[in-house]
Amino acid sequence: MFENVLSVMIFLPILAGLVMFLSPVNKGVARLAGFIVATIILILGVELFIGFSGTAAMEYVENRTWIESLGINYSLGIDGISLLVLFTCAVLFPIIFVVFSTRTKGFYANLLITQGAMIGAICATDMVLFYIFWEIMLLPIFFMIGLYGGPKRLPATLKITIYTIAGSLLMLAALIYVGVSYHTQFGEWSFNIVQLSRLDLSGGYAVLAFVMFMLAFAIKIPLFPFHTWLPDAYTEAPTSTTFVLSAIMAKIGVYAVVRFVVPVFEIEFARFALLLALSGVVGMMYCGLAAIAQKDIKRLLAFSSASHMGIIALGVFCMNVQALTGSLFQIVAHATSTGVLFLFVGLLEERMETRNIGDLGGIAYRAPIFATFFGIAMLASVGLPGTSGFIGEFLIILGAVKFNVFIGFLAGTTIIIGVCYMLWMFQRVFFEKTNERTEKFKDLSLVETLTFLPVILLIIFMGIYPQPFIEKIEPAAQQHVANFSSMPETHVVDTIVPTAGLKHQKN
Amino acid sequence: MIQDYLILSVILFCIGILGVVSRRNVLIVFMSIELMLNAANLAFIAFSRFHVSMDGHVLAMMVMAVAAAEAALALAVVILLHRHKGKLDTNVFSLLKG
Amino acid sequence: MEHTVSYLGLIPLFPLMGALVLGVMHIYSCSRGKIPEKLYAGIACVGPVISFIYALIVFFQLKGMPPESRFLVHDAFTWFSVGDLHITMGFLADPLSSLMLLFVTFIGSLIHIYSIGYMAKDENFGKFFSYMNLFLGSMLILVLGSGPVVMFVGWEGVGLCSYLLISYYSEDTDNVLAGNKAFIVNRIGDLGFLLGMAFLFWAIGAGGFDYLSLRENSHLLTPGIGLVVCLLLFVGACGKSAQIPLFVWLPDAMAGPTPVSALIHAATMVTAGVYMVARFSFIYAHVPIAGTVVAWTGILTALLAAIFGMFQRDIKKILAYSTVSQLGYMFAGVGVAAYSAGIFHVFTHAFFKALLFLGAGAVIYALHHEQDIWKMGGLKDKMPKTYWTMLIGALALAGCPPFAGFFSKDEILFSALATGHTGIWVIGVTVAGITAYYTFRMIFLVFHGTPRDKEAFDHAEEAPGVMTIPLIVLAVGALFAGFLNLPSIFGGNLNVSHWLAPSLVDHHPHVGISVELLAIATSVIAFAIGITIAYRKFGMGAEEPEYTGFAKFGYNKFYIDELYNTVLIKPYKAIGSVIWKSLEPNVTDLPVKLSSWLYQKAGAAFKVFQVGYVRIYAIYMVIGLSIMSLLLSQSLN
Amino acid sequence: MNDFLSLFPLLIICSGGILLMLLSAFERVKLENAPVLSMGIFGAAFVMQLIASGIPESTLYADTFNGMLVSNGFTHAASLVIIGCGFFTSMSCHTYFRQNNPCTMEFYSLLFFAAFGMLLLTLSRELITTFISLEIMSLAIYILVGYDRKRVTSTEALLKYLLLGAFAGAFFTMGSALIYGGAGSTKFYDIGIFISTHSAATPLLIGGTFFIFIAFLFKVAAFPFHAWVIDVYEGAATPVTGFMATALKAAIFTVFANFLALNSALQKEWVDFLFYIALFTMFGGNLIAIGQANIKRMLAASGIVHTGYLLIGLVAISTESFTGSVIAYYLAAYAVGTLGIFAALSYLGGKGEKRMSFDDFKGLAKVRPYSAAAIAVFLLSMAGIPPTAGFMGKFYIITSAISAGQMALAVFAVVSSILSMWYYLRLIIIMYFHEAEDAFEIESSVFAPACTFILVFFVFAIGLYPIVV
Repeated sequence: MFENVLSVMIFLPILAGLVMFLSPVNKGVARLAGFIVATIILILGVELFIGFSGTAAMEYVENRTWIESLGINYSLGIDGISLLVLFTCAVLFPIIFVVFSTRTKGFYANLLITQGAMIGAICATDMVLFYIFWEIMLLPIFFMIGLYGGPKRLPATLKITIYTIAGSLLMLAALIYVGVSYHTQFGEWSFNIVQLSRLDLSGGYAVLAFVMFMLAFAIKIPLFPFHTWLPDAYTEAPTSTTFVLSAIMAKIGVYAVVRFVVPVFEIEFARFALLLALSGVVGMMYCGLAAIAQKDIKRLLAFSSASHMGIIALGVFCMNVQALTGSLFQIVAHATSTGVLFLFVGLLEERMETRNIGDLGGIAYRAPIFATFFGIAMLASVGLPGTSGFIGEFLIILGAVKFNVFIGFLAGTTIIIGVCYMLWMFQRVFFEKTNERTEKFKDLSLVETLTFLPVILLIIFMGIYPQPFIEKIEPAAQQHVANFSSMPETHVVDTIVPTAGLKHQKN
Repeated sequence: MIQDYLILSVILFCIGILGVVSRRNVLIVFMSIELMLNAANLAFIAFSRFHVSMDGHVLAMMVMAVAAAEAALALAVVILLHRHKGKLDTNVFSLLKG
Repeated sequence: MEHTVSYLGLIPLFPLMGALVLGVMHIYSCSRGKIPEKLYAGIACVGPVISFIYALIVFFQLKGMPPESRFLVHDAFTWFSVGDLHITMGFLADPLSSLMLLFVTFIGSLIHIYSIGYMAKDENFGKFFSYMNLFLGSMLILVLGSGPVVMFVGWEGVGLCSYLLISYYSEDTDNVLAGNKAFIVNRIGDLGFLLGMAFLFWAIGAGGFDYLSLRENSHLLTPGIGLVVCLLLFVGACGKSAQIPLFVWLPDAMAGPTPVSALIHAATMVTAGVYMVARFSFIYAHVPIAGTVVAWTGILTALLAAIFGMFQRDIKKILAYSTVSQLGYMFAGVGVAAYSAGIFHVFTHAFFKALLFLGAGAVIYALHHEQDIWKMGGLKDKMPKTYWTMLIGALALAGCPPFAGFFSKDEILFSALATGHTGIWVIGVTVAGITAYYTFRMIFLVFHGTPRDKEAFDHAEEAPGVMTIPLIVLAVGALFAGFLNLPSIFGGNLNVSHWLAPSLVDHHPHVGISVELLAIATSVIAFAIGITIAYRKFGMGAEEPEYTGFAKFGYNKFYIDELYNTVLIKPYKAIGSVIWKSLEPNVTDLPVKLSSWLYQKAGAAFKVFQVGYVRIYAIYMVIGLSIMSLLLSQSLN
Repeated sequence: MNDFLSLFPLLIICSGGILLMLLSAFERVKLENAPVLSMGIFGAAFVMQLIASGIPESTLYADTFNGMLVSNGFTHAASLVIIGCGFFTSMSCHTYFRQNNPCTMEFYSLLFFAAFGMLLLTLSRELITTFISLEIMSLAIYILVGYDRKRVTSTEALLKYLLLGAFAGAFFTMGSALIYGGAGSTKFYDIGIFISTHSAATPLLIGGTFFIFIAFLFKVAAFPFHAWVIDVYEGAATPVTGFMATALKAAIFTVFANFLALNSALQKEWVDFLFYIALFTMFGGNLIAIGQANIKRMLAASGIVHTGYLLIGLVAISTESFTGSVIAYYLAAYAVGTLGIFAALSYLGGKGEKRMSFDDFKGLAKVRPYSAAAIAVFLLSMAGIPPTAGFMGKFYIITSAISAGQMALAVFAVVSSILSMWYYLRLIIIMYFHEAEDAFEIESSVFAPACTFILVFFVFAIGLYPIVV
C-alpha cells in the first residue's frame, strides 16, 4: 500500500468530500468523518515524513501514462523541496475539524477536497497534472468564501477567484509553450519536470513564458503588488478557510516557483532574481506597515501573513542554499505560527462576536492558557529564537545578505516591523483592562487545549531542534542550487527581450 | 467577352446586396436575395461556357431548386409575420435586442 | 578531549525548567485553587542556586587548568547545519564567561531571595518567578553560548523576559507601552547583531561559526568587513546596553518591579552589550576605528545620562540614568581596548548597582510605592540597615576609594588616558564628579533632613530580613569586590585582568607611574567636589526647587523622547495608515479595479450594437465584408 | 462494404426523418412517444456511427458519388458529435414541450432532416454538395427555430435567421461560382490540384474563397457576422437553441476545416485573415456576453467566443498531416457542456420559458442542489477549468496554436478565457450565494434531468480520458 501512498493521500480526501456532498449526512457525522479522514492523512503524512530518506532524489514515485499523444503522465513524487509543504498540508488539517463545530457538511466536504487537491499539487511532478490540481484547489475555496464568508464576501470571492484564475490561465499558456518547445527540441512530448529541466529556452517568448509563470505564482503567494486580493479574501473568508489559504495554499505558490520555474527558466530567473527579491522585500515592508493601521485582528494577521510570505519568497529568489533551505523550513514555521494565529482569532471571534481590537482587552487575565498559546505563536511569527520562526528567518536573512547586501538589510527589518504591530495588537487584546465584553471570556476547553498543544510544542521543538527537518530538505536544496548555479553565465546576456511585443507570431 | 457577363452578374449581385440592406419590406428583401442568387447563376453559366463544360448549367439548376425551396419558406414566414403584426416592415420585429 | 564537559548545558537548563514548572503551576492555579507562595518560592530559588553551585564548579575547574588553555566546551547537539553553516547548540566556559557566570548566578540568586519578600502577596507571584527564572536561563545561555548564534538565543530571550517583566503590571497601559518600547528598541539593536553575524559568517564563518574557530580565522578578516561587522555588532550592543541613540528604553523600563530593575536593568542584562564587545575583542582588536567609535559613544552616553540623572526626582529613574552612565563607562573601557577593565567594571557595578536598586526597593516598599525623592527624607533612623548598605553602594557608585567602584572606574579612566584618548579621560572625570553629585543628592534627600511626607514617614519601617540580608551581602560585595583587581600601584596584581587575559585580546599600556597617579588623583578630586556640592545643596533638608532653564531641559531629558516620537514613531504610524487608507485602494489595487470596471462598461456599451433590426445586422455584415475585401485587395498587390 | 458502412448512419437518420413524417401523417404514434422514438433512431445511428468509426482509412466515393463525398476519421468524429447532439436534444425536448406550447411530430422529423443535412455537410467534398446540404440543414433549422408559431419572438427569430441566412447563402453560391470559374471545377480535390499547379492567389479564387468563408463565418457566428445569433438563440425554443449551438457548429466547422485543408497553399493564404477574425470574434463575444442579463443570450455570446477558439484551431491546422482531431475534440467538449446546460435550462425554464434571466436562478443551489451543481459543472467546463472536458479542449487548441507558432494567438485565447470567467462565475455566484426566491416548481419529467446528469458524466469522462483520433 505504501508505494502509492501519495495517490491515497490525494484521492482519499477528494472522494470522501464528494461522497459527503452527494450523501445526505448531517453535519455532525460529516465533521466526524472529516476528522477521521484528516487524521488518516496526518498519520500517513507523518509516516511518510519519517520514511523519507532525505536524499536529493524523488521518493515515493508513481508514474502512469495518461495522455500518450502529448506525453502527459500521472506522475507523483516527493523530494526535499516538497516534503515539508506536504507535511504541513497533512498535519494541520485535523485541528480545523476539532476546533470549529458550527459548520454545515458542505463546508467540511469542501475542506477535504481542498486538502486532496493541494496534496496533489504538491506531489505532482508532471506540469499538466500539477496545473489540474492547482486549479481544482481553488474551487472549494471559492465556494467556502462565497457560502460561509463574512458580510462582504461576494466581491472578495469574485476577486480572489478571477485574480488567481487569471494568473493560472496565463501559466497554462506558458507551460504549454514549454512543452511544445521541449517537443521541438527533443522531438517527443513530455511535461515531466525532470525532463523539462533539460530544456534551454531563450529569446523573447521564453521571457514571456517566464513572466506568465511568475505571474501565476506571484498572485498566489502573493507577491507585491499582486497581493490586493488578499486582505479582503483573508478577512471575509471563514477562519478555517483563511487558515488553509495562508498556512498552505500560499506556500504552494512558493513551492511551485522552486519546483517548476527555477529548473526550467534558469536564465530568465537569474535575470529577474533581483527584481523579484526586491518585490518580496518591498511587499514585506509594505504589508508590515499596513498591518499597523488595522483595527481588525484578522485583517492585521492577513497583512502580517502577506508580509511574511514576502520574506519566504525572498529566500527562494536569493537562490543560495541557506536562503532556500530557510524558505522551505519557514514554510512550516509560518504555517504553524501565523496559520495557527488565524485559528486563535477564529476562536476569539466565536467567543466575543467581534474582531475589533478596540473592543477587546485584558484577555490574558481571563484566559491564561489561550494567552500563553497565542503569545508563543506570536513570538514564533516574529521570529524569536527558540521558536520555529527564528531558524527560517535567520537563514533567509543570512542568504539575502550573501545575495545582495541592500536586500539583506531590508529583509532584516522584518524582525522590527513584525514586532511592532504584533506587540501593539497583543497589548490591546490581551493586556490592559478587561471590559464587560471580555470579562466573560472562556479559556480554552480541555479538548481545545489538547488540540493546540501539539502545534505549540511543534513550534518550540522546531525552534530548539530543527535539524531533523533540515537534514531532510537540505540535500535537495543543495542540489537545486547546484543545478541552478551550474547554468552557463554566458546565456544570461544573449537573451533578448521582445521589443516588438507579440506582433511577430510566425516563427 | 466573358468579362461582360461577369460584370453584369457582379452588378446584379451588388444591386441585390443594396436591396437587402436598404429595403425594409420583407418581400422586397427576399426578392433582392433571389436576385443575388441569380447573379450567381449567371456567373455559373458564363463560366461553364468559358470552361466548355456542362457542370455550370447543372449547378445553376441546383441553385434554382434550392432557391425555390427557400422562397417557399420565405412566403410562409411572410404570412406568419402578417398574422402577428399585420405589417411586413422588418423594423417592426425588434423585440429581441440588447 | 579534556576540555569537553557534559554539565555546561545544565547550567541554563535548571532555571529554564524552573520557569516551565512555575509557569504551568501558575496557569493551573489560575483556573483551580491557589498554590501557597512558599512552594513557588522554593521552586523558584532552586534553579538559580544550583546554577550558582555549578558556576563555582566551573570556576574551580578552570582554575585548575593552565592559563593559556583555560576553556571548557559542551556541544549538546547540532542545532542546524545548512551548506557550510554548521551551528551546534554548544556552550563554552572560559575565564570571561566564567566570571560573568559567577556574578550572574550569585546576584541572580540573591535577588530571587529578595523578591520573595518584595513580591509577597502579589496575585501573580508564580508568574513573576517563572519569568525571573526564564530570564536567568536566557542570560546564562547568553553568557555560555559557544557561538554568536547561540548567544543570540539568550540575547533575544533576555529581551523577551525584560519585555514581560516591564509590562508585568499590565493593567496599566503605560507599563505595557514601556515594555513594548524596550522590546522594539532591543529589536532594532538585534537587527544590527543579526546582520553583523551574517557578514561575519560570509567573511570567515565557513570554518566554523563558534568563538574558538572564529578567533582562529579572525586574521582572514579584511579591515573593511571587520569594521562593518564591528559596527553592526555594536549597534546590537547599543540596543541591549542602552547607549546613544538607543538608550531611551531603559529609564521607562523602571516600570517593572524593583527586583527586576535590579537584576535585569542594572546588574546583568544591560551589561550583555559590554560582554559581547569583549567577546568579540579578537575582532575589535583588529579595527581600532571601531574601538574609538565604541569608546566615544560610551563616554558621551555616560555624560548625557549623568546630566539627566542630576535632575530626576524618581529614585528609580535616577538609578536608571546612573546605570546608563556607568554602562557608558564600560563601553569607554572596552572601546579603548581595556577589555578587562570594562568587564571588571561590569562585575563591580553589578554589585553596587543591584545593591542600590534593592535598597531603593526597600525604601519604596516601606513607603508603599512612593518613588519621588522629594516626598522622602529622614529615613536614616527609620531603616538603618537599608541606609548603611545603600550608603556603601552610593560610595561605591560615586567612586570613593576604597570601594569597588573606585578601582574599576579608575582602571578605565587610566587606560583611556594611557592609550592617549585624553578627551575621553577628561569627560570621564567630569562624569565621575557628576555621578558623585547626583548619587549623594539622592542619598541626602532620602535619608537625611526632615521627612517631607509625614504620615508616609510614620508608617515606614525596616524591610523584613529576607530583603535586608541580600542587601548586606551585596554591601559586602560592593565594599571588597574592588580588591580583586587591585592595581600594582596599591600592591595588587590585577588578578581579574590576568584571569580574563586568555579570553580577551587585552593589551596593557605600560606608562609611567605618574600617569597612573594623575588619573587616581583627578578622579578622587572629582568625587570630592561632587559630593561637597551635593552636601551644600541637600545636606540638611533642602526644599524642592523650581526646575527652570537648563534644569528643566535636563529634567525632561533634553526632550529626546519627544523628538523620537515625532521623528520616528508618528511618521511610522502615519505611513502605515497612508498605505492602508490611500495607497492600497487607490494605487496598488487601481489596475485591478480599473480593468474590471472598464470591462463592465465596455460590455454595457457593446449592447448598443444589438439593436434588433435585422436590416442593421445585414449592414454590419456588409460593412465587415467590405472592410475585409479592402484589406484583401491590399494583400493581393 | 466499408463505404456503405460509413454511409449507414446517414441513411438511418434520413429514413428516420421520413418515417416520423409518415407516422405523423397517419397519427399512429402518440406525440408523447415521438421523442422516445427519435431517441431510439438517433441511438441506433450513433451505434452504427461508432462501428463505422472503427474504419481506419478514409473512403473516397469515387464511383458512387463521383468523389463528392469523402468519409474519414474526422468526419466520423464529427458525425458522432452531431448524432449525439440529436439524441440529447430530443431527450430534452421531451420535457421541454411538456411545459411549453406542445409541438407536433413533424418537429422531430425536421430535427432528423437537419441532422441529415449536417452529416452530409461533414462528408461533402464538393461545393454544390456543400451548398445543398447546407441548405437542407438550414431550412430545417429555420423551421425549428420558428416552430412555435404563436410566439412572436420565435417568429422574429425565424425572420432574422432566414433573412440573413439566405443572404449568406447567396454569398456562398457566388463564391462557388467564382471558384468554379477560377479552378474549372467545384470538387475540393480538383481545386487542390489546380492550386498546387497554379496558385491560390488568383483573383477569382481569392474572391470565391472569401465569399465562401463569409457564408461559413456567418453560420458559425464569427465577428462581424455574429449579430443574428444572440437574437435567434433567445427566440428559439431552448432545446433547438442547444441543437443549433452544438450540432450546427460541429457540421460547419468540419466542412470549413475540410475546405481549408484541401491545399496547404490555400490555408497559408488565409492564415492572417483567420487570425484577425478569431481575435475579434473572441473579444467581441466576451464584450457582448458580459452585458447580457438573459442566460440564453449569454450562452449565445459565449458561443461566439468558443467559435473564436475553434477558429484558432483552424488557423493552426497543419494541412500536411490534417486529422482534425483537435477541432473534433473541442467540438465534442463544447457540445457536451452546451447541450448539458441547455438541457438543464429546458426543464428548469418552467412554463413558457419563464425563467431565463440570471436573476430567476437566484438560490437555485438551495432548492435544487444537484441541478445547480450540474449547471456549475457545465459552466466550469465552458470556462475551461480542469478536470472537465472544456479544459482539455482548450489545452489542445492552445497546444496546436503554439505548435503552429501562433504564440500570440494562444496568449489572446488565454486572456479571452480570463474575461469569460466573469460571466460564467456570475451565474454560479447567483445560483449559490444568493437566497432562493423561487420554488423552482417544474413539470415532473425524467428525461431532461437524466440527460443533464448523463452529460455531467460525459463532461468528466471526456475530460479525464481524452480519446484523440
